[in-house]
Amino acid sequence: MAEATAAYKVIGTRPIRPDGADKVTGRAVYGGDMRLTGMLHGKVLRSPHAHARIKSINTAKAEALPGVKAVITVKDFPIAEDRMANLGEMAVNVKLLSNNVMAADKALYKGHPVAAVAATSAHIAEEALGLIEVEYEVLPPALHVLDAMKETAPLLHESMTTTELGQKTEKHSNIASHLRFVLGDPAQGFRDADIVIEREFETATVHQGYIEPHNATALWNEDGHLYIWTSTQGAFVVQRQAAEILGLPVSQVSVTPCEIGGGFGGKISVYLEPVAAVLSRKAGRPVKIIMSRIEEFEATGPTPASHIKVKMGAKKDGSIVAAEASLMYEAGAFPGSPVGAGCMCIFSPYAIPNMQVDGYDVVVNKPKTAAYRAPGATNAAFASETVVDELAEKLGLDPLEIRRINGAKEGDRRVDGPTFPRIGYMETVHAALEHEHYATPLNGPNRGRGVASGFWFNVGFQSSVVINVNADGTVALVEGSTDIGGTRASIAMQAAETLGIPYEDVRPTVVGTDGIGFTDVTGGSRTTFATGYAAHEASLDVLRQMKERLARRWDGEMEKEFEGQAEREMARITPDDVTYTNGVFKCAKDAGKTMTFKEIAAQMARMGGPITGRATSQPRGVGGAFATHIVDVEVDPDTGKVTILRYTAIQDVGRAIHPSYAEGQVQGGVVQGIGWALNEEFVYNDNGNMVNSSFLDYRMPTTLDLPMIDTVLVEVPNPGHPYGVRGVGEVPIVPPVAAVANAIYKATGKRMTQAPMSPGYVLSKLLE
Amino acid sequence: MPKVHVQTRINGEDIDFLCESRQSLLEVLRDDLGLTGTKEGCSNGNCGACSVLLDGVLVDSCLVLAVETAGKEVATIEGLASPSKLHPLQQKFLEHAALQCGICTPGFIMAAKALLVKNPTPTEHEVRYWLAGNLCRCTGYDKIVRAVLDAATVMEKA
Amino acid sequence: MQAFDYVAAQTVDEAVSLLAAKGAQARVLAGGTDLIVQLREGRRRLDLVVDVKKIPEVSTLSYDSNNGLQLGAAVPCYKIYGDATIARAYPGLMDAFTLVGGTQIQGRASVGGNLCNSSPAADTTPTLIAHRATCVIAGPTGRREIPVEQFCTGPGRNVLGNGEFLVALRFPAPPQNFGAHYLRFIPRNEMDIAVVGVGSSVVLGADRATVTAARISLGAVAPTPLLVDEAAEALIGKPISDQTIAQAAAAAQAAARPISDMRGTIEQRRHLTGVLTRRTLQGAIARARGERVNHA
Amino acid sequence: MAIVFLSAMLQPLTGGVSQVRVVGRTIRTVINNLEERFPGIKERLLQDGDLRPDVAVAIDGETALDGLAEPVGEDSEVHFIPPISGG
Repeated sequence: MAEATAAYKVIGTRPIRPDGADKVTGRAVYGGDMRLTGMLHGKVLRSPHAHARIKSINTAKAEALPGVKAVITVKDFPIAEDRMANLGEMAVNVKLLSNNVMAADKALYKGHPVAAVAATSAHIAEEALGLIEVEYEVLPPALHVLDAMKETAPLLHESMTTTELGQKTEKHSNIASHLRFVLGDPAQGFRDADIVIEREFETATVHQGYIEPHNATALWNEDGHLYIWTSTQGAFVVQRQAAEILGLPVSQVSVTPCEIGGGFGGKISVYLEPVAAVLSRKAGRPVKIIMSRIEEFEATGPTPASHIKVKMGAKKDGSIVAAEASLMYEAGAFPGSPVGAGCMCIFSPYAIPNMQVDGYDVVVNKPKTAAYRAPGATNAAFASETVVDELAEKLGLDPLEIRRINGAKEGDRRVDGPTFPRIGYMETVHAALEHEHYATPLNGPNRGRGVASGFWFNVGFQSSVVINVNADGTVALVEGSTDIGGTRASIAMQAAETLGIPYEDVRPTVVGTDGIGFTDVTGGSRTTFATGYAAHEASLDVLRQMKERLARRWDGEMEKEFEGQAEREMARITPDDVTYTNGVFKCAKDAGKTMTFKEIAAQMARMGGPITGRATSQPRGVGGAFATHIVDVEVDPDTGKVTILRYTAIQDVGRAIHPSYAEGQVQGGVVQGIGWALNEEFVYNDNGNMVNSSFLDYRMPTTLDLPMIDTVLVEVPNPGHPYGVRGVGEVPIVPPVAAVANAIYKATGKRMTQAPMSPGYVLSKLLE
Repeated sequence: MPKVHVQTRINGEDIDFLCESRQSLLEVLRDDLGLTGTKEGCSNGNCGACSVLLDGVLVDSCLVLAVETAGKEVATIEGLASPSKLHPLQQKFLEHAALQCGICTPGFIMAAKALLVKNPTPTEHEVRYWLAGNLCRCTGYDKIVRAVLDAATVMEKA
Repeated sequence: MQAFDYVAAQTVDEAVSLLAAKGAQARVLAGGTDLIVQLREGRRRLDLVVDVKKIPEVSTLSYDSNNGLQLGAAVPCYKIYGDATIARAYPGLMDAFTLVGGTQIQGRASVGGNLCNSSPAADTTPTLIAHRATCVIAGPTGRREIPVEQFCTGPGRNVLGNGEFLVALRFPAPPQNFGAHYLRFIPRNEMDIAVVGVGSSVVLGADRATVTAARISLGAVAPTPLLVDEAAEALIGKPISDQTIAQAAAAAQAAARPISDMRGTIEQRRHLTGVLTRRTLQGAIARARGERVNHA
Repeated sequence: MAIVFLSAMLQPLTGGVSQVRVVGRTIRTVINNLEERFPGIKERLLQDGDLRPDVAVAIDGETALDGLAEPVGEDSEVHFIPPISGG
């Protein structure tokens, strides 16, 4: 399956991943597979109420149950400071982070932890939970963003006041903060517009839906050192969170990342690690906790439900002259929804002279939201891309044509101010216009074709890589980026390309916090970009050392007698005289002198000892990611059920290092977006209890709900990366909800203003 | 609660174990027998990550009591590859990049194995229908379906 | 999960005496796809689980064209539709049996278990009713046989008394010009619970243009699956027409008493009842005329 | 002199001024010079002598990584924006 691009030997091929055999044979060790001598099993007692004051907790009966070794409540945790802590990728308030892991005085959502048990078996731990007596004062919940914003809404955090445009106010409210971005003169822009469209949209809470539940195994040793094994997107981020919550120096916490069964942003925040740690300290034995699927839905971080208003104005010639949006996002029980990113993304595919975007971060009695693939952007794009589609229709323009007219290019300004570097948005629009899918007539009744675009920033952040040269000329690559989708391969490939050796000669290993320099999470579409960058730099470091050693050896080998120092200096061989191509080092001053990478490796011991290349990266030029999607649907007019007939996702990936895994990221993101569009939603009753917390009733797409997902990888190299890489992982989830909505409109003549567009909702629109 | 003595065959070997009636086959495989290749995704029969073959029939091991396996034959992912050679399904999953995180992969491979025994030349629709009980959140299924179809072709030739 | 005892009964009498001794604290285990989940989630507490799969009569099926089909209560779905003869004789059963859960569930789940779980949304029950199935029940006082439409008495409740359990289901041999069809509406295409399910069967006259007998049964629109005689009466003795089918659909809608829950609203369920009644009648009639209608 | 863009979030402190030219070779001096003209803005942007965790600086479209020490070029564009993380 290998087909290298002309310029490269390794990049662009499709080799088998180094961890492949372990993962298809069941040998790979995921967090849930951890087993330590004397290990206990932990379970967490969770609030049955969405909003309640915790008056008392009595654990006596649970402690008395045979087999129970430890029972803990918030009293067993240090009192967390009310301050922001920088956790690498993100900054969080330590007190709120800690209170989410174990409720302090109030339970703020159904599933909020209030106590935990460690016992000799999971069944006994579970029985013990039933023996813990908790006295609650049940309070009325605030469950929907618009209700929670009302003056009369029950307050989740009595002490919380609204931060208005960055300024702390004295106003007590569930609105944690109000953001605003303005560009140009929106009012004037709308006056200049020939046509203005204004719509409101609603999206439901959705979950990342990774198949592997959260898990954590902790051993708090007698010497005070804490060891954690867990499935996480970032070991260092777990280390810092655990240290902050437990009041330990990071040096006292070692985190080993196990193989991870999916994250999508949901395995960055800690939930179980500090609980397992405190249980371990109390029991004096290692403790493993694994969440049930119900706990996953009720008590981990989904992505926000939202209410979004969008107003856009255009001239008859199709140019969009003004845009306004107001985004209200549910943060969950604690502040910190991705509304800021939503605001900064909502109009980013377009060059619009006049814009205003307001964002509201609102707390509600639901689990604290977490990141989910391009956090905040999909909600926003559903709203804006639907309005753009309507503008095109009203102007008599093809929906791709209005994007061609207004699409963002290098130098255009985002609503938050900065201008775009070289981006490939227009390339995706042109590729869509020229794609056979778009030219193919859509025959048959009740069918429609929709398109939508999306933007995501991507991030760089910090990565570290070490490369050790083996005596046989192969190398061992050590990295801190957990591999969730084949990044061992995509990073090893970049090292192999730079080192000029075969991919098979690079053996990558993912290690924990004691084994490598700080590395941020595998998330933000950054791993192949930033850790790959570090792998490239570490490879150059290896080559630099080899050139130095060769120069020294070759220079020393010169037997010739020199006529004085001047001539000696003339002849001196320096590292600059050593070239390296196709695995062979040559001497510019003496064609007779050559040595291969493998020969140097074999003789390292006589050439200055072991060779270890190292590099850290914190790349700036992340390059933005853009995608344009085309979808065909059929709507059953009797039932409102939507069938996806065909899907084509076009994306600027900069450079596809391993095309199969780049395609896989796109296909996975698209299907998560299709699930979001059609059926996925958290359904709550009036008490704030989620009533569909299972994979049966939280309906993620199955094989039978989908066609093949066609991908087009447009390559507009990112000048900020040695191989032109742009992050690919997140932006594919941005367009699908809007694309499906626009396709349903074409099929039915009904505009969708709610996600999910479940059969019940679509039917109600059809019966209007 | 006294434990029950269960005699069974797992991946061709006679295996005895003691378990409580309430323990699922999944629990015993993973926690007592150390066969952690079979994964837990939801523990109520909705994701297929724990798929195994019970007397040749595809089941979710989270919905089988371990005591029920007395006198039965259990096949798990650990028994699929032959020494130094992956099963064609395993090989094709790798070649087609049909796994990303890999947590659902053992379940998908066991389910696909059961399909190809019953129907060696499935259509794309038949593959999608048969695998609808296995959830994958990473791949969008495209490459999984292609891998299974390709494996079927290879196994037919062999 | 709570602790409980497990016994694999070898005979019907052994199962009956075990169940009778423990009363409500005992429960039959067939495929376990409902029971084990209920126990794990603490929705049901038991002292004893009685596995009936080792009882031959409960785990075998037999069919002949004169006496029809006897289906052991614990026979898993895959075994039934794996049998080509039965699949041909009872296409309406196959519609339902093939869409219970996914493949893994079909490897364990039994039609009898689905009935005994007595969910209003059970996929197989409306089609059993449409096929005039009867329930063979064993108990301390011997055996009794009742029409399947009388089996469920409410959500999760049925007629089984203390010590009683379902041994088998009996289906009469399909008469000439018989056709049946089951459809459910679900948001996904698999792995889902019916928002509405409808099972219909018809017997056509020799001319294949008039309906001589019909049964229409609804699932998920009332506390128990419904047999709607009014819908059948709209068809019986009349020539087949879109109008009579529409009248039957209207009668079915009128009989539906749905609730709103996370799976659907009252309006949606009432609407779908009409749609699925129409579609299943069209399918049943087509099959009665020997035309091929694919399973869902 | 660098061009500093003062977003709607900062304009309450700038009396509506949305752009100023400010002298300064690093973000630190740029902010100090801003403070002279718009008292209070320093407190909005800094905490414990460093950039607040909820403030990121973009210079000519790229996120600055060296905090207050980040060099600012002649005619550079400076923006104060919310930090972006990801999934």
